[in-house]
Amino acid sequence: MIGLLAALAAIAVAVAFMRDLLVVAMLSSIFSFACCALFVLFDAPDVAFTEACIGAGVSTVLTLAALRLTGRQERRSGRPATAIAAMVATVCGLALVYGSLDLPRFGDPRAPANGHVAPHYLTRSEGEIGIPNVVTSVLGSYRGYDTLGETVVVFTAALGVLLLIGGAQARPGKRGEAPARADRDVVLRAIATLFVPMTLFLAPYVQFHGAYSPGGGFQAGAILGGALILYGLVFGVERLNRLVPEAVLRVIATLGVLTYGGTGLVTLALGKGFLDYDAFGTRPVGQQIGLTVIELGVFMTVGAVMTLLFQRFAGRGEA
Amino acid sequence: MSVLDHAPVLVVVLPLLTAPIIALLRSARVAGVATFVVAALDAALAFVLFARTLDGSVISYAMGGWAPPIGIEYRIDLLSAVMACLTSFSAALVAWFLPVSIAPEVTPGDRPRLFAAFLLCLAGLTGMVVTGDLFNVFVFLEISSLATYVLIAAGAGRDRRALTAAFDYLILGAVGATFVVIGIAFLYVVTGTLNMADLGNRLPLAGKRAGVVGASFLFVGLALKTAMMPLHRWLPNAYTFAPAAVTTFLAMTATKVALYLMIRLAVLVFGTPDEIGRINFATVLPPIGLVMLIAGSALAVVSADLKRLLAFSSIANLGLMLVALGLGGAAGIAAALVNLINHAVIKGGMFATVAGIVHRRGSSRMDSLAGLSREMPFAFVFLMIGGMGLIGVPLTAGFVSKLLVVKTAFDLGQTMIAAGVLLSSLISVVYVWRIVEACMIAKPAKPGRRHDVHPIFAAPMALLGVGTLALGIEGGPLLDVATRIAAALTGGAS
Amino acid sequence: MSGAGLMLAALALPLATALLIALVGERRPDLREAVTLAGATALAITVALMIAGFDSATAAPLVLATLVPGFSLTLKAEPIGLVFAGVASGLWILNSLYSIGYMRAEHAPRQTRFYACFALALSAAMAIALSGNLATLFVAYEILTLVTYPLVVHWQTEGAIEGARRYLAYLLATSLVPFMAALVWTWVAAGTLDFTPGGILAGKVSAALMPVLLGLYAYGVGKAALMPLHGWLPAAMVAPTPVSALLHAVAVVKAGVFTLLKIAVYIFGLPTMAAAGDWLVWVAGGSVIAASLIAMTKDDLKARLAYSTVAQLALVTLAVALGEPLAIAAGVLQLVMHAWGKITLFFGAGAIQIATHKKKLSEIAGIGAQMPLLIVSFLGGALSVAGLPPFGGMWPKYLLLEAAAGRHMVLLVVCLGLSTLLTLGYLLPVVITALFRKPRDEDPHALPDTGHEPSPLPLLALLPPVITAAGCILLFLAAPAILAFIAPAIGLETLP
Amino acid sequence: MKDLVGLFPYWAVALLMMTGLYIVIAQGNLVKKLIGLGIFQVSVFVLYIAMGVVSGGTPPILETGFVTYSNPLPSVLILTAIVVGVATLAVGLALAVRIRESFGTVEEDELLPLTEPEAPADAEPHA
Repeated sequence: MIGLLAALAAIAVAVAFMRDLLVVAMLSSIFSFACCALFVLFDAPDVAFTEACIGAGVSTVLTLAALRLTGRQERRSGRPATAIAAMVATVCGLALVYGSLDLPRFGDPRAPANGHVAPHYLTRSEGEIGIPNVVTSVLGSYRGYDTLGETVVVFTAALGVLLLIGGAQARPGKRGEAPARADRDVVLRAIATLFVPMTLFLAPYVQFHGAYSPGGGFQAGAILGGALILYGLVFGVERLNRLVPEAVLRVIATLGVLTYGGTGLVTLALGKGFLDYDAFGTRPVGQQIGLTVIELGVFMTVGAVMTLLFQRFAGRGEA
Repeated sequence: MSVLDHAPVLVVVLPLLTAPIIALLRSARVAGVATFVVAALDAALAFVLFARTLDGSVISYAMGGWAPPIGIEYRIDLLSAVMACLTSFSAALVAWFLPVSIAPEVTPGDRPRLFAAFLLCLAGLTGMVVTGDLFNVFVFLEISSLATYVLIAAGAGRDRRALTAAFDYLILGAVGATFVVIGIAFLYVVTGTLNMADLGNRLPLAGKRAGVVGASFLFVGLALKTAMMPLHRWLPNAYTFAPAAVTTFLAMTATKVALYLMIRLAVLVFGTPDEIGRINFATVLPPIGLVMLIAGSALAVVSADLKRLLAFSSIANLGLMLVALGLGGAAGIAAALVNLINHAVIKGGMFATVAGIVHRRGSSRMDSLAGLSREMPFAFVFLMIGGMGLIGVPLTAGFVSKLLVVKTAFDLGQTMIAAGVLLSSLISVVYVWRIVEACMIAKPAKPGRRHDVHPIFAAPMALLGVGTLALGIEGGPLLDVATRIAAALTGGAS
Repeated sequence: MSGAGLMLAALALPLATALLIALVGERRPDLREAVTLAGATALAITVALMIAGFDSATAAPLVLATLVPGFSLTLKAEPIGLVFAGVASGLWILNSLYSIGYMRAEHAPRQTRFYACFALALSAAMAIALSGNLATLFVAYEILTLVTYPLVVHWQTEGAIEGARRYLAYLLATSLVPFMAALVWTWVAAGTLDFTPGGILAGKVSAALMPVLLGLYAYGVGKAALMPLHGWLPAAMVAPTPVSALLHAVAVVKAGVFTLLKIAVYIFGLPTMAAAGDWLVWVAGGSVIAASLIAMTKDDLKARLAYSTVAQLALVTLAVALGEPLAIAAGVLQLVMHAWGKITLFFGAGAIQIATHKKKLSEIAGIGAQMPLLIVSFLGGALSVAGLPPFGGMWPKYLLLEAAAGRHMVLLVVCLGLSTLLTLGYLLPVVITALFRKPRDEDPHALPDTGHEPSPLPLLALLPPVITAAGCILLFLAAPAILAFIAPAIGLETLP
Repeated sequence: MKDLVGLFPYWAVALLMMTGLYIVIAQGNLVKKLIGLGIFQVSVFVLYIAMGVVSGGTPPILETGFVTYSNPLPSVLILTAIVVGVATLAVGLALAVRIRESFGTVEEDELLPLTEPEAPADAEPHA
């Protein structure tokens, strides 16, 4: 654990001083992967899964796509802000250390956080929701409203990117797109043809198996997105656009949010509170139905949005 | 359970779920009308909440049927209801003239998506105001912030600097949100719960240092959102380069919701209304408030664009609210709330007028306002009403706000603060008179014929202008509501 | 009509006139002028009815609106207020007549805005006169400042804008900071802002702080133009003459001193004022002498009259600071007499400017031949302002002398005598130069004749000065009646 | 002194966070700022998860035979926060691309003179 934390620190410092943005993007991707390892170490597989797919995967691809349009080299000129930045960082750092003095020791079972709300989830979720993966049950049911908010955040991001570099304003960029030419990248294409269908199957598995093992809507959507992005990277964005046209993706994303929100409205119609899945049936079964439906909603939205983002960024410089 | 019993959740979910649908619509006209209808419905729902909480009762709505500390809870008291009314009413007013106002800036194809972003911003702000769960506040803060960045960037059609303004706000907003998350982390770890009321009871038992650090990070994160002085750099550019209709909506709600959160956290989570953990409101806020009041007004005097001038005036008025909040106690909070509502009405009216002017004349620079009093008398009258409100001329809402702050300061023997507030209101005379002279006295290059504001702007301008006067003449009812809220907050918190 | 109805009418009439004027607009100027005159006369009648039917027992307060609990807009008729209302409404008619003549002769632009703002100013003045508490007075006071701004900046030349900016800076600065601070301090200390005979501050503020509060009020009420803060009055000379007449005689300056009188009688109460007012007596006395000396140096006629007003107002402030019932009576009379006297002088100065386009004292040598009646009425006004017997101006100076003697303040008596001499010193030269000096062609600073022969003096510009000069004489006789009317309110037992 | 060792993870995470914050404030390149923001946010996630760890506990997946589980709540919160991070990054990158196309640069020092408040508004040169 100490080694990982030291590695993370080294990468962070390196990012601060490197000038070549491509290397910096790669370093930040490695940083995320190292954090995934740390999460697994800290008994949080779900988070590790998501961080790997979204944090390391999709965001790095998006950064690289953007870098292609905004230039690789960072032109460093005299920056007076470094002094202020250092001062702000140290002040906040000291405040954090001062605050941590009162925190329960690392891994201390008697910590207040483990004593108040968490035990309810651990002990009662078996009876109330009946699925072993407590994280998914909390994510979907106990704090289901947060996740609805979350899905809407993803949708807003897609909305924003569409507005900023959207289809309606697609303009010819200056830099040509370099699709993998058939003759040279045989290795890439071979792996891709093998890899993409496999991941396409993995996504639904993660989605529906999320109740039992780490996984769920977010992770499944990210994997689906990742697979399609890989296809786009290898075989060129036009073919990806033909495979999953943007209009369809927009509709799927909207349907995803509406499925999630709709479930809530249905529970209202059936006389229960918003997102109270007991309306679908007796205690454990109703909750599971509700969970599956909203996970599906999240899956559709996240998958569609990740692909949409990539299409917009990759398509920007071309066409 | 009738629909009205679900008002607490519907007031947020309605715009939240209609936004994706509107984003899909083809025709900009239908989308515009739909946006206004949704905003109006939302305002009706908010009013239902207001009516229900008027007698001091608190509505608690458990999400997903799970009891509060376990699940997420919507806890709506009179303060939340009033703020929900503020956000939804200003959204309805702005949605009325939004389609016409942004026509020159956004291509028809993109407009439905922009309206969707507008509704999501409304949903985010209302969500932050009615929720009783700390992490839920962060989620809805993110929704409203993301939507705001996009809305500001939409101004690029008229002025490319809207992009850099949106980017600066994004960076500062993201850092602020992350500070809020760190604050939540510290508070969660020492108390184990995320429900604000529950947190309030358990925090005194927890470690003092973690509470203080958590509180300070939360305070800095929210300070950034309320554009407190050292962290205010994003506000002038954002308000100036965003489309005028968006600026109107932001001026009426964005910073005020963050201030609401500060009041809510100061009272509910940290117990004593004068203290966040160790950060004592009484020592921290008045100095910052006065600095904002004076610096904001001074910068307003030198700005070359009317929207930038009003943006700095917003910072100055925020300073006034912080001074009132810093005075502490029930009277201080009541004065801050009255200030908040009055300023929203005055500034909303002025920005709506500016939207009408920009729509007609293409630019809101001060030197392009020459001859306004002859060519656009209707707009000039409402600009004047707003200006008088900013100075604090009697019979306008501004006077009632200033009077309350000064009286509270005198009551508490803080004569220096009262003197500071009065002196800095002099600077507001200077920058309002710059507007008067720019409109009435400056000679236009070519005296154009009378060509007043597009009729669609008339209703919001009139409504807000009359509101400014009405709140100035009959300030009693608003003060009564504010005093009841303050009493409930300070009384209830002990 | 009941008292409340009359009060409402007094407020609503000028507002209605302003609205009508705005509606009629530039298209039919004659109808617009008729509306102004009709409104003015109707107001005068309403105020007259109020004065006639006034009975202190039945004068009930009428609450218009409560801005904030404890801070309400209330109207209440009381003697000093009615006197001020009478002066303002009476002189509005004459000033309107004069304005029609003056503005037409000068072919001034934007006359609709001029008359509309004039009517609004009168409405504000009525609200000040009939205010039932300090809150209403403060609200009306602020509105009067803002409504008179368009009048001062009327010509919209560079000089006018600069002068109007100073006018506004002084008045808003003094009312937004010291006056409001004093108002809130009083509200917090006394718990109420209502005008109650005998004052509400007795014992509420420590003896040491009372002079500070009085200082805030004295310099907060910028319109009383107390020295160092009198700069706005000469700056307002950029306005057309009818506006200067309004400023000096009809409403604005009168509102200032009227506020001081009401604060002295109904907020502080005379005994508290006497105790706290010592420093103000000397400041006001010094101000009288200094302003009179400056007036003597001024070549421009209107500037000279402006400083004369500063001096005469300081007399009222002096009366307020003395805190004697007799001195307060002198203050009220000075308010009335100075209004009629000073308006005559302004009408005269304006008429001279129309007829001969000359503004400087040095230029008006020998113009008396063309307009003997005007110069005579100017002389009448000057004597009344100086306070000589056959004219009304004598009463306030006489009562003030008596009050000063009563307080055994010998230096004050000398100062008052000196002020009368100085007033003659800067007003009579105007009359003498106009009547007896011959226009010497080789006069070094005589301006070359700008080619147009002096236009005949329009009747409308000649009649008002004569009426007001006659009025000064009438007031000399009516003074005891006014004294009897206000005596009960200020606790004056024996009539001198 | 012994129990201070228990706090070591928090201090390491604090260092990571502050490096991220330093990058955001100090660096001039807009994309670099976004990457710094990413690092800052990921390290906050590590702080959350570190707080939820129970020594000797297993991931919160209910299995027969296990008694102590680590705290599920931080994991739920961080799942939400990761997606927020990506959303902000996506919008930020879109803005950076638009700024590059309108202003021709993404360096803050070169952007400042171009975005002077007094400069007259020149519409974005788009189609």
